[in-house]
Amino acid sequence: MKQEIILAGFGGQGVIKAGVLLAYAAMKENKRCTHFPSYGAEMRGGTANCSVIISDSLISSPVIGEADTVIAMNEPSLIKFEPRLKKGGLLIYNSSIIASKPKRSDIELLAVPANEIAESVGSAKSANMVVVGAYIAKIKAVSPESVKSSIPIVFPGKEAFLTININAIDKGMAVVK
Amino acid sequence: MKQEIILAGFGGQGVIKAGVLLAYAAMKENKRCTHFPSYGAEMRGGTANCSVIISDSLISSPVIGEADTVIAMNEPSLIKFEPRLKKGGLLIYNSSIIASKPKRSDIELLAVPANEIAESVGSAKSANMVVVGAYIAKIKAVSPESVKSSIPIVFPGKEAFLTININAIDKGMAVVK
Amino acid sequence: MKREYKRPEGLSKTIMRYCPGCGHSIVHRIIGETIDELGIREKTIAIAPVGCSVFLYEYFNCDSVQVAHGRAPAVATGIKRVNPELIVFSYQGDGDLAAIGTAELIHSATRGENFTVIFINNAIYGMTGGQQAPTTMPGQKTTTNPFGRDPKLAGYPIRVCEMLATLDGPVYLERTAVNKAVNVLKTKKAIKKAFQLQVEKKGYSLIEVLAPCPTGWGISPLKACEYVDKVMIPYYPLGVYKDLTQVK
Amino acid sequence: MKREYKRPEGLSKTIMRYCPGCGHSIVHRIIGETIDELGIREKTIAIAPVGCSVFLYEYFNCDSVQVAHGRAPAVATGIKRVNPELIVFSYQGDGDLAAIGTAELIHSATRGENFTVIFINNAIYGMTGGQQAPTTMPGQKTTTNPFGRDPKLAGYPIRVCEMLATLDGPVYLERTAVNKAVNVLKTKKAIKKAFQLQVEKKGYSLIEVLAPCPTGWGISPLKACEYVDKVMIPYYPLGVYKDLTQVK
Amino acid sequence: MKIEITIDESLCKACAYCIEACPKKNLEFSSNINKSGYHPVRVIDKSKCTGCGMCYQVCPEIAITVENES
Amino acid sequence: MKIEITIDESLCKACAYCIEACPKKNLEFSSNINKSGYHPVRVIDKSKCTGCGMCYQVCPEIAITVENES
Amino acid sequence: MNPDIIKYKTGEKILLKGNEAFAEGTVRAGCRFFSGYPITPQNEIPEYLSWRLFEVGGTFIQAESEVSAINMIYGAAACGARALTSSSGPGISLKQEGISYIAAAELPFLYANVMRGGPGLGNIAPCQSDYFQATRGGGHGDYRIIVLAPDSAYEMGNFPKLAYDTAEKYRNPCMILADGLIGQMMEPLEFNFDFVDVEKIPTKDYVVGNCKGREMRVINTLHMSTDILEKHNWDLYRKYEKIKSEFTLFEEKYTDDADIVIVAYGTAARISMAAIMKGREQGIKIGLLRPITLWPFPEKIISQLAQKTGKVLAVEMNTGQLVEDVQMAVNGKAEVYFYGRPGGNIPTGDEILGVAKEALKMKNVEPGRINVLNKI
Amino acid sequence: MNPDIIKYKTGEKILLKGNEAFAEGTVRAGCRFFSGYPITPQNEIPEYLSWRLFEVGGTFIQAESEVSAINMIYGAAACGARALTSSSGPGISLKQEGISYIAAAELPFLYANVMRGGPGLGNIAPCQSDYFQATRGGGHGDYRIIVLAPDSAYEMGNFPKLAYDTAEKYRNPCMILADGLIGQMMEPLEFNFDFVDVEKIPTKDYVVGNCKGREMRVINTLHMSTDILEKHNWDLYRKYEKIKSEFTLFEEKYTDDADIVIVAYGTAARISMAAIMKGREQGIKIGLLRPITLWPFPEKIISQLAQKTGKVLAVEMNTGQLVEDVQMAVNGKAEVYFYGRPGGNIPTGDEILGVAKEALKMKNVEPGRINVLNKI
Ligand SMILES: Cc1ncc(C[n+]2csc(CCOP(=O)(O)OP(=O)(O)O)c2C)c(N)n1
Ligand SMILES: Cc1ncc(C[n+]2csc(CCOP(=O)(O)OP(=O)(O)O)c2C)c(N)n1
Ligand code: SF4
Ligand code: SF4
Ligand code: SF4
Ligand code: SF4
Ligand code: SF4
Ligand code: SF4
Ligand SMILES: [Mg+2]
Ligand SMILES: [Mg+2]
Repeated sequence: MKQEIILAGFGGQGVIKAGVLLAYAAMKENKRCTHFPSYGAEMRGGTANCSVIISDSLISSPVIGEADTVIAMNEPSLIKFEPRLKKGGLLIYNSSIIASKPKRSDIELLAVPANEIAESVGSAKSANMVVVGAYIAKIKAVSPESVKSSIPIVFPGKEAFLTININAIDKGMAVVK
Repeated sequence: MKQEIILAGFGGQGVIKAGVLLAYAAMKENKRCTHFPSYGAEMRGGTANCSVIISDSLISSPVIGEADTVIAMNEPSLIKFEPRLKKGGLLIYNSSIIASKPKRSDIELLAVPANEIAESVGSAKSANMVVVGAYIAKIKAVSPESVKSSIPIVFPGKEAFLTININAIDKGMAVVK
Repeated sequence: MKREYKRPEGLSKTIMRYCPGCGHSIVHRIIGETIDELGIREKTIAIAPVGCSVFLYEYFNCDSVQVAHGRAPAVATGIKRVNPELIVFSYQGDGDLAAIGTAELIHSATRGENFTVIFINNAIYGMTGGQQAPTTMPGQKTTTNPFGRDPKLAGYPIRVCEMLATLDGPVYLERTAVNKAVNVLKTKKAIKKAFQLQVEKKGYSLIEVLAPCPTGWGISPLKACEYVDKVMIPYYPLGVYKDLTQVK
Repeated sequence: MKREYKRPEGLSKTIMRYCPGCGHSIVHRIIGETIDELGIREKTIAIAPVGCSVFLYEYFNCDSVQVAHGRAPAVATGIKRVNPELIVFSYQGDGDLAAIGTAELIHSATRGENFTVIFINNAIYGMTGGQQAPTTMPGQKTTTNPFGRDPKLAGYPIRVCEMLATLDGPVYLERTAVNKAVNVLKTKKAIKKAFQLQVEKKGYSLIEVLAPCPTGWGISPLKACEYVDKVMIPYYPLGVYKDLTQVK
Repeated sequence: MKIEITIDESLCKACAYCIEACPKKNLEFSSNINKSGYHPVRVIDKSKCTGCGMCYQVCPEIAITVENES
Repeated sequence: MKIEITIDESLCKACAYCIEACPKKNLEFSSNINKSGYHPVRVIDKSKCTGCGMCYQVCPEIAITVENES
Repeated sequence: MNPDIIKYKTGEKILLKGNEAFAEGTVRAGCRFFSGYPITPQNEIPEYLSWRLFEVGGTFIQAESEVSAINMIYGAAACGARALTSSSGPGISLKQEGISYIAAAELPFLYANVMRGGPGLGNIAPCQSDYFQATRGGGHGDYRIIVLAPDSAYEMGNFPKLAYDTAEKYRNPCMILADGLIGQMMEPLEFNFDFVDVEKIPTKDYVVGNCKGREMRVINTLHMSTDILEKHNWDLYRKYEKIKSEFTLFEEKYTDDADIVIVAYGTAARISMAAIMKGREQGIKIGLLRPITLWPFPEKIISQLAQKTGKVLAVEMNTGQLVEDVQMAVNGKAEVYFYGRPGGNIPTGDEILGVAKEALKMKNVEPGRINVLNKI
Repeated sequence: MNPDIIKYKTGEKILLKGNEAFAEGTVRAGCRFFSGYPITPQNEIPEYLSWRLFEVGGTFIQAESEVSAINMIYGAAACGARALTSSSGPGISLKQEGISYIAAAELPFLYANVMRGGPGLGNIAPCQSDYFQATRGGGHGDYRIIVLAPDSAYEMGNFPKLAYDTAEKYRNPCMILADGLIGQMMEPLEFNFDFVDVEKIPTKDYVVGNCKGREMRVINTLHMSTDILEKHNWDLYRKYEKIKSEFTLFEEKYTDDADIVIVAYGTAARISMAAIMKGREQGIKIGLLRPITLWPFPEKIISQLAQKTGKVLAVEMNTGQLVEDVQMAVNGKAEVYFYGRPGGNIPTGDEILGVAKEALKMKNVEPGRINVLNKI
């Protein structure tokens, strides 16, 4: 198994941390993993993205050429990373914010109203967890248990949000079912 | 003709300027010449020296291996540069200040009481001109006229000392006769 | 009488990439208005520092030079000496101006170079992610003061205007803030005066602007403005620190 | 009672290579005496700057570190933080301290590092042959001010003590001179106090000493002392600029 | 007297400075979300606006334009 | 009371500071030239010396030693 | 030693950024003094150390500039501390004078350059364009720095021990040359060495401090006498030759049967490995020689491999720097190819594989001269 | 142009120090802006310019540091002035960040490094140990500086015109790499070019200033987009290749019948000439290849001469830097020897002749590898 995932969105949407969570879960399962973030120069309003690779065997390059999965949290990210998907790859996108439709027909689409779901569980900030939930439900690169048990480590001190985040993951998973 | 001269003394004794004067006079006579100074780190009390080469043909290296002439204005300079003279070379030394005698027997010696002569013409500062005089009288690398007419250019603004310096040169030349 | 409050010509149409509530944007607008009002756009050179305002060359509608971190006053000196008719302003953050650029700050001031320094004191390194600035407040948490700035270990904040006021070079030094409307208006007055002095070849001036950095401080924009009032202004009193002129 | 005036143990036997009448030598002797009187020789580290005093590691009878031009306070910081029990003094000329080393000066002061800075203000770059220093007087001729320093082009001299007094870091700042016996005695008192404060872990102090440089100024030693009196002291008033202690 | 206030919703980053600054308490967040994901500010009642320009003065984004002919 | 003043001629660089500083005007240049080429300072009259140490204080070369037992 | 300060057990798997792994690794290796100045993409190093050094009783100073930071290091190293600074391109440039001084004074210390795009302000993306500066001494004078080039979070975490030990052995500065990717990337790693008890690091006989009962000591780089400075220069030269003969590290992969050898370090080496793996699937025999020390450069092995394969391909994230060392090692005995991606763009494995194939096809190439394979 | 400001007639013989000749030469070539900071052995440059620039209506600034000086240059060059700074080792190191910026912004300017002994504070005697720094870019990022190495007061005086013209032609910094001897030595010289009327230097289309009636201009080195920065890097690369092909200068002497060729620049070249003259008297055929541009390095001619003679001897006042460029040029086709004198000691002609004789005698030497002839 090898999954190469690009997560992208506004700075502040938590895509980098979502990627760390996936990598952490993978490590817990004794899988190999790499996580590589990339920021714009801007603190806010710019875009941020990260590349996460989860694999059963040694990962030489942490750089993703063609991605297995793209998770786009806003419109600029969709525009930028849709072309980077490999044929038949999975595109998860945040339909709460993204108005336009993805263009390619050779990929699998999964629209997740992440902001709305997140607000429904108590915090707009957990939109990133919603898409993580959708992703692991769809691809099963890591188990929900590994992800959930990694949350306290990846988001230390944010125990208050723990339940919200777990609920967000569950709701995200539910989108797929 | 090629003359390689090392002039050395305390900082402040004017050895560097004396060297420049010789070089300037040489240029006036359309000879080739180089002048290379060397200072210690100290402003005063340290030693300074310069290497002057005067030649009828192209000078490749301005650095003197074995000198034709050494002019030593104080004791440390004598000690340091006496060994640098070539066999049969000329050692001019300031006998006003240097108590010890030069050691080598394969060189020509010329003791010049430069400070005393300089004081006798009106300024202890012209001791450097005294030895220049002695040198040109002895070696004739450049003519007294070239040297004297170069003084106003090498010591600009010091017209007051012009006569003193010229007298010092004459007295220095007289030592040799 | 018609009053119009709208984007000045001194600014380009480019949307500024600062965070919500960032003080930089407000000061940019003020400078843009000043450029318009003094009619100097065509001869103005903006010096972009390294810091969140590094992209200001995209925002100002005039020639500009983007320079190394802290060296804006040196570059401004080079420009102004070669071409004294130009209007040059250096725009610098607290890290840029009061840390790495300390020597350039002080020496351009003591030389009394005829340019204008706009100094954005936001008590933090915004661009690099919120590390301690030389003006970070005692007790303030930053990414390199995880327990809050301890003056015993990390030193005391520097008061730039007070320090420069000991020099004979500057003609005009003032500290203002942009944390509320009344202070914004005072900042405008100060910046305009500083530029005016340069136009009149009167010499060096520096305007220190206390500015909110909600992102770097990890609080909301409104809370950040309050922080300026409650914490910063008491340590950095607003006012004129030097004024050798009679210009109104 | 027996009083002995003789070469202190804090100094080595090496003959100092300064010019006749150089102020550096006098201050060296004072520091040497201070080291003796406080009994700190074995734990003292001298920081040699680049400048005429670059060889001070040969003159002081203690461990020392010769450092890059202007960086003595940074090096002192490194030493003192690693080993707070040592007594560290940085000894710097005006070029070293107030030109190239401006940032290190100000930031070590505002950090309130617990070391002592001896600042020799001789209004010139002695070592490199008499160029303008940041403290060169208006009108003073130097090898890079052949027509005398023109403040309009070359700026105004910097008053270091006044500038540092605006910071919260230092505990003790004083300006003295060594141009005559009475001032020499005051300098001794100030330097001893500064070291004493360090021993007591009270923090940062700087003593600025106005010192003659007959060679750099191109005048005789006695005339140089007069120059200090007539020209320098009026611009750089002697006295205490900051004192947060009660130490006598 | 003609007073004209316009807010460019696409520029607003919802800092709330203008809301705080308006002496007439005449500004509020709208329920829309703009392209950058913010709820932009809107004028509650255009006729109440005095054209004082305080909102303009504090707006970091120059999202507000006020024309005041008097 | 015992006062002992010694001047190390080889160290003196003839700056004249001590001459200027001596309240008794008890110091002068000697006619000797030392190794460095200077006329070093000498005490005019040892018995007139009060042992005040002013000459020591100003001497850059630490050429002067004064012992004052009183 | 207070056991609380040992954060991770030796061998325990953790997930950290390269920069964090490096910071933790230095503390673990005995670093107790850091001074530095923020710059992307290495900020995690000072940020991590700002609390971590506090925990272990060390000193963290955010200096007013890189110039000041390197000189604080000079002071700390003069006292024998395991001192550290880190930066990226522009900051490392500012440190060159200080580095030259410390190298001249023969004080050991460690610094990291997490490279970004240049020249000038450039950008903050991963790049390898400071190779010349690192290996040729960007500062003035005849001196050399030992340069280690990690290719993973694992090596970022574990090189500090090796670096300090080697630096102290030779009394020479040692540098970690990483890039934005190696610094920013997270991957699981473990520490392969036990937490060093700083109390047990032997004190050095050159450090300044308490001079009781011994001659006074001077740390100095000024040698006015040309004879003394010349001797010092040759002493340094001999030391460097010794380091060359004793401390040249590299990793060889799939070179046995290779028809071409890629020479690459850090990120470029990792990505080259992806190319090699894919190439192998296609039956194309590419080998990798990864220099781990960039200075000393593993010239002997490269010379051997070059003669064996006849073709060497240098892959770098710049416009050609290490390739000069490759050229010197090859000494006219094999074809030398170069492929570079500067400016923060990272090549993909496919891209490198394509280039290697192209090099394999090329004929009638003058041995020893550099053939640039970028389309420019 | 006020005729009073022309100090010396073209062709008139004058006696000046190398540093003074250089200073006068820059003014003559149109320099009207100097900022620098004192350091031995180049102080005559600022000292001369402090009054000379005043005479010609230019600007002289003694900056507070070398860092500030180089950034003032950035500003002056951004306005299109012929700007100048000068320093020696430690100061040049401090300028590396600024130089990287100016090279990135592609602004022409001129600077001189009058080399002294290093590393660290070293000493103030003539030395050549900053060759790597000069030719490999001591600063961060992929950039190159055009480096001219004068060997006489004549060249110190006359290179500035060439340097400014070339710098402006390619929009690239240009450097004069001299040493304490070349800077301090006096010898007669004359200027071979007429005093440049600065009013007549064409204005450049990139300078900032009056933006009336045109698009606003930006001088900038920040390129956040990796694609844009990569393009910029390759643009620079292409420019450097162009300079290489168009502007490589050298002097060849007695190479026609030589059995060995000495490669040396500056002072080392002059002294090598003394060795060669003496050698010729003794019937020993030594030739000299003096690189005048150190970057671009005259590799083609050295490659040719190497193949012809079979023996190349690099002579430097350091422990071996230029010899690496020689090695690359030779590419394994000839024996490579090195003789160095670091620390401010200047070899004598006899010394070099002795070394050359030794090299001539040596047999069974591996071609292309460096053989150090110093006894160490
Ligand atoms: C020589 C150098 N050192 C460090 C940096 C990294 N750097 C970029 S901006 C910055 C600090 C910015 O803080 P400030 O000047 O306060 O501006 P702000 O972002 O807060 O407006 C730093 C340290 C750099 N670009 N160059
Ligand atoms: C980086 C660097 N720049 C310049 C120099 C040259 N330099 C040596 S000492 C000195 C100035 C000395 O003046 P000051 O600090 O006033 O000391 P003084 O000699 O007057 O006591 C300078 C510029 C240097 N060694 N290093
Ligand atoms: S980080 Fe702070 S200074 Fe930078 S743009 Fe954001 S709010 Fe403004
Ligand atoms: S030049 Fe001045 S400071 Fe230096 S030793 Fe001489 S008198 Fe003293
Ligand atoms: S112009 Fe004045 S009254 Fe009108 S909205 Fe703005 S702040 Fe309120
Ligand atoms: S001040 Fe401007 S950006 Fe802030 S909320 Fe109001 S309109 Fe929006
Ligand atoms: S001790 Fe006093 S009285 Fe005696 S010589 Fe010295 S200054 Fe004069
Ligand atoms: S003070 Fe000292 S050096 Fe000066 S004249 Fe007197 S004894 Fe000599
Ligand atoms: Mg800031
Ligand atoms: Mg001084």
